[in-house]
Amino acid sequence: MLSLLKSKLNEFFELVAKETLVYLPVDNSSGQASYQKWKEGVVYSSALNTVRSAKDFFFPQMENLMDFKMQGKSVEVVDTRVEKEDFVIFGVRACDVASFSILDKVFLADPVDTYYQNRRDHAVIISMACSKPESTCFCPLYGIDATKPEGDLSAWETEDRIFFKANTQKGEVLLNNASRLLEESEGQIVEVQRETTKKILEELPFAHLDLSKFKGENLMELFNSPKWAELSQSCLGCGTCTFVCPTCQCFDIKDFDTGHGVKRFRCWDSCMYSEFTKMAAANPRLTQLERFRQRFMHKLVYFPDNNEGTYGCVGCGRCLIKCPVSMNIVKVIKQLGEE
Amino acid sequence: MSMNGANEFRPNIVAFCCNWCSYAGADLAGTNRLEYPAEVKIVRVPCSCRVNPLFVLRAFQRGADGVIICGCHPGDCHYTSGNYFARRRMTLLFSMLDYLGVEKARTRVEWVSAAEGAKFASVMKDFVQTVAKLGENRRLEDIRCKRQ
Amino acid sequence: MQKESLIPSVGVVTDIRQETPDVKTFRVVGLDGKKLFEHKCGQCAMLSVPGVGEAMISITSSPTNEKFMEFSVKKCGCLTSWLHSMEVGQQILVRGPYGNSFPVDTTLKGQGLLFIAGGIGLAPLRSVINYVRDNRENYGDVQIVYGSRSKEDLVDYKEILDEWAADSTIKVNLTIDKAQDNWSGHVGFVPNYVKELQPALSKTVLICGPPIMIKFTLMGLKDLGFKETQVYTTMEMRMKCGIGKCGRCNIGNKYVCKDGPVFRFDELGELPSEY
Amino acid sequence: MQETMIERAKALMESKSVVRVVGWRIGEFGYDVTPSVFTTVDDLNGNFVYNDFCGSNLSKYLVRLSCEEGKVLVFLKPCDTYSFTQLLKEHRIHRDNVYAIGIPCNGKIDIEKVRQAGGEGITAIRSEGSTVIARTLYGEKKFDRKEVLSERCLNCKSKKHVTYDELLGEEGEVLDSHRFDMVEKLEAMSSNERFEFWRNELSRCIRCNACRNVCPACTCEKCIFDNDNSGVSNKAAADSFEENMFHIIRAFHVAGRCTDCGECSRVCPEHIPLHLLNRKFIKDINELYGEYQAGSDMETVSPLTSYTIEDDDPSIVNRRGGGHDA
Repeated sequence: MLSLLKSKLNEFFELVAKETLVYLPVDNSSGQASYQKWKEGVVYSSALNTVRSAKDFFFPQMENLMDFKMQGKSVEVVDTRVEKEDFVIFGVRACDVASFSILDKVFLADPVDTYYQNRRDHAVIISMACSKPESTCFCPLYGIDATKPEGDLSAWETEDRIFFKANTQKGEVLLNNASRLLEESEGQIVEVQRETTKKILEELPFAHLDLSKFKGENLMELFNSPKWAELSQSCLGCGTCTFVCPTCQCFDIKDFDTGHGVKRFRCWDSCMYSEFTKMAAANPRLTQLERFRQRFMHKLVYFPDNNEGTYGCVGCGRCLIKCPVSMNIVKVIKQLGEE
Repeated sequence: MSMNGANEFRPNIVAFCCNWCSYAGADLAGTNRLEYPAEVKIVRVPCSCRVNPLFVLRAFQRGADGVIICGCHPGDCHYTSGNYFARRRMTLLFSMLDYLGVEKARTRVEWVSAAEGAKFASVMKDFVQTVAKLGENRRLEDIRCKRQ
Repeated sequence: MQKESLIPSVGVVTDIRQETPDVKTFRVVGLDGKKLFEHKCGQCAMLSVPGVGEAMISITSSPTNEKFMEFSVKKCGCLTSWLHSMEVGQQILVRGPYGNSFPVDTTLKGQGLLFIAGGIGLAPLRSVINYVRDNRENYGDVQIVYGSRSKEDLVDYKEILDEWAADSTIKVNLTIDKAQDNWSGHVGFVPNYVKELQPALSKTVLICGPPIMIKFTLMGLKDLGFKETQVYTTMEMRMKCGIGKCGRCNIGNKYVCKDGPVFRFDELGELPSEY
Repeated sequence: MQETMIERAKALMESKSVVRVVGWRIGEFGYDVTPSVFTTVDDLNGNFVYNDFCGSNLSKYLVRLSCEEGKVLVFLKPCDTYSFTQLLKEHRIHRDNVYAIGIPCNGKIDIEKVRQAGGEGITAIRSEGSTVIARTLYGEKKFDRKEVLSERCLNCKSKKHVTYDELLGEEGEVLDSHRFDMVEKLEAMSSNERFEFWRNELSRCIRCNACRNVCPACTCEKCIFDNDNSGVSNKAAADSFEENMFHIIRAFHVAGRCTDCGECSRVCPEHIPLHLLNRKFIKDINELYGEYQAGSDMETVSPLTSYTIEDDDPSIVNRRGGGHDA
């Protein structure tokens, strides 16, 4: 297996960054990790998860879609997209990589969202295997192997080295370009690490929750369950869970009048917000119960029903850690999943 | 923000003037042909206490380099006590802006009566000079609203 | 479908008709004077004005009209008020078409049709009615029941009288909510009128109007012996982004902007009552 | 204390004095407790918990619950009673419909601090005296309780309960806290340094609105940031201006009403020290308009709805000590 001495990691980033932008998880002043652009002095963080997921790269919280120029009665539409350069995302965990294919099912479905597609096409994903999962992780529940993440290039971090395996053409090209830093070394240590981690993953408290009830044929029964009232009563109606979630993809499109033109932008929106479904007709989800139910029904029932059984959750555990009132998808699955 | 030939910075100033005193003061300055800088854009408000902190912030967003609020002298408010409330609010707001690192000289409150046309003109001249020295508003700017 | 799903085309308003005190019909073509895009009966388009917003509006002209598209818009919010204030020659933004359509070329072919509309609810049905008129041989009896608050509030009144009512193969029944001086026709609410008219049970029903009208008309139709599988409606007022991605319009696992806006009532019956 | 509370709640429920109880529901790991409504004795027996992780302030739930039929029992920690009193003062809670029991608080643990101190993979956690013992996927770990206490509890302003119907445990005192130390430190910085400090903090904001939604002082029926007609309802901050604007307005809107309960900082997913904005207002109010603690009584008029003729002009900001302009 090709590997890189960790002491040469900085050199590796420097080399890759000569060609393309490189993003990697970095510890910020809050003691948590966030993706940042590599520049001299930026240090890779092997923190398990960034606060915000990697979906930002393809579906940013805020993006300008187009500009409008108005003069008299005429309107001109200006596509403000610049041809994007390729970029490399380093250190994406298996759960986040899995979330990309869930987002693809939404944004690349007909009609294709070209903004998303453009960024997707330009990205090279270097994933990072997990070796120290949190108790809030539950990716095995969805069949995700955290010890063998997907992506253009899979990576494993050991005591002193990072091992690489290319999964796509893009990944191979990147490895070739960096070949002078890499060396062929015994990959046995990776297999050992994988086995150890697998054992931990297997024993994670939520690795084997019962999802059997969450399927299309139980839609009405689940929807009408009296348990939603109790589960949703503590919900603050904030957007934390939806914004840290790697698979939440609701958005809003708005116009901003700059005083010398109009910018149309897209930004994240949250189904937990009271005004989310306010539409021409009225607001069909007036209470927090309905909004709370929508989020979990979408992830656990509607989405799999429309997408060959793929759940709209990857078990990254961010919402378990971040919810201000500790009400989360695991508690919902446990409550509703029992007979 | 605008630049003239001599590269001198000319700030955008928004002045919120209370209808009963300061706006009349500005009017008096005009009828007496007292000059005050053209950079000052006056927004008439019913009372200085009508000025919500958001007004101040949004003036900065939309390109103001300085914001000044003018009201009746304490004790002279048309609505008895409006300017007393405005005084507390703006004190706290300005202090907060300072705390966030926004230059404190960009914000000001002045009491100008309907009879003080000359004071209005001199206050504005002074404020424009002060803000001009600070340069363009960078710390509370909305880049989208800047003209390229 | 346009190539870029979110970037609208520029359309020019070439004609504005004041239909009622609060409804205007706008005729829109592309900058080249041609129709912006082809559509099917019951589909919608996203109209927008920079800085004001976007709104989903049903295309009221028939797909058989090859020259232009028309939109009947009721003035009720920011965007619609803006549209009402514009003049001929104004450019606006249009993207679409969105949604499924009434199955005029499949299930409805050969069927007798009963159109039931209330107020501005006529807009999406007008597209179907004119399509049916242009392909008259493909359909059985056609009956239109249309009601409004007053005579002045009947949308497309001129077209109804001059063209639809003049067509001997179409039966038109109009009603208004309250009696007024210059009205000699029926007075009363649509649901009751439908019951009085006793339409043939063989007809397929296409219904659109205020939710409360739909609710009571559907009850009335069931009392008459109609089945839910015979009744279609459209829910375009629930659409937001139009492309099935923004996450708002779903009713259960169905997305109004992709699986709808045209639904048969038995399909809606299988979904959570969250609409 | 947990047992006493459950017993008291059960007794009140059985005597039909109250029909529901607002408390904390046990989670999966001991630290993930959820504020919850209990309506049966069985539920109380099995799921009611009061431990070092019951940090959430229950007073805001009363705005909704006190409007419902029947009396509600609420457990309030000392700092929660300030929020409760402030809400009563603003007529946001129907007092007749609430039975408030004051409970002691020994400070709450910040689970994020435990995580950052090496508490990875926690599956169970409890305190024993001054030690916090965590069972983790990687073995048992021990922490000094003081090291993992949340910031707001390290700077606890009061152990005294303001408003209650009944008190469990001993009554405490108003404390001499050092809660303004960090504000002073910031004030002493230069304008540039302060700007950098806040940019670094506020640029992480994801506009999830958790700080607003959890805040007991934020009880507007419709927030200006949710109102499309306000012109500021942008759901995501487009740039640094909108980040600043949201946080200035949020803090300003609760100025004079904020009891400094610290919930905003507790819930922030990005760990932005939002309490430092609120405390700045509190400190300024104290210094300029006299000592004022929101929620400490029902009578004192709030500093922003009152004035004195002698108040300083806003130019005082220029003359006050602290950092200099760059």
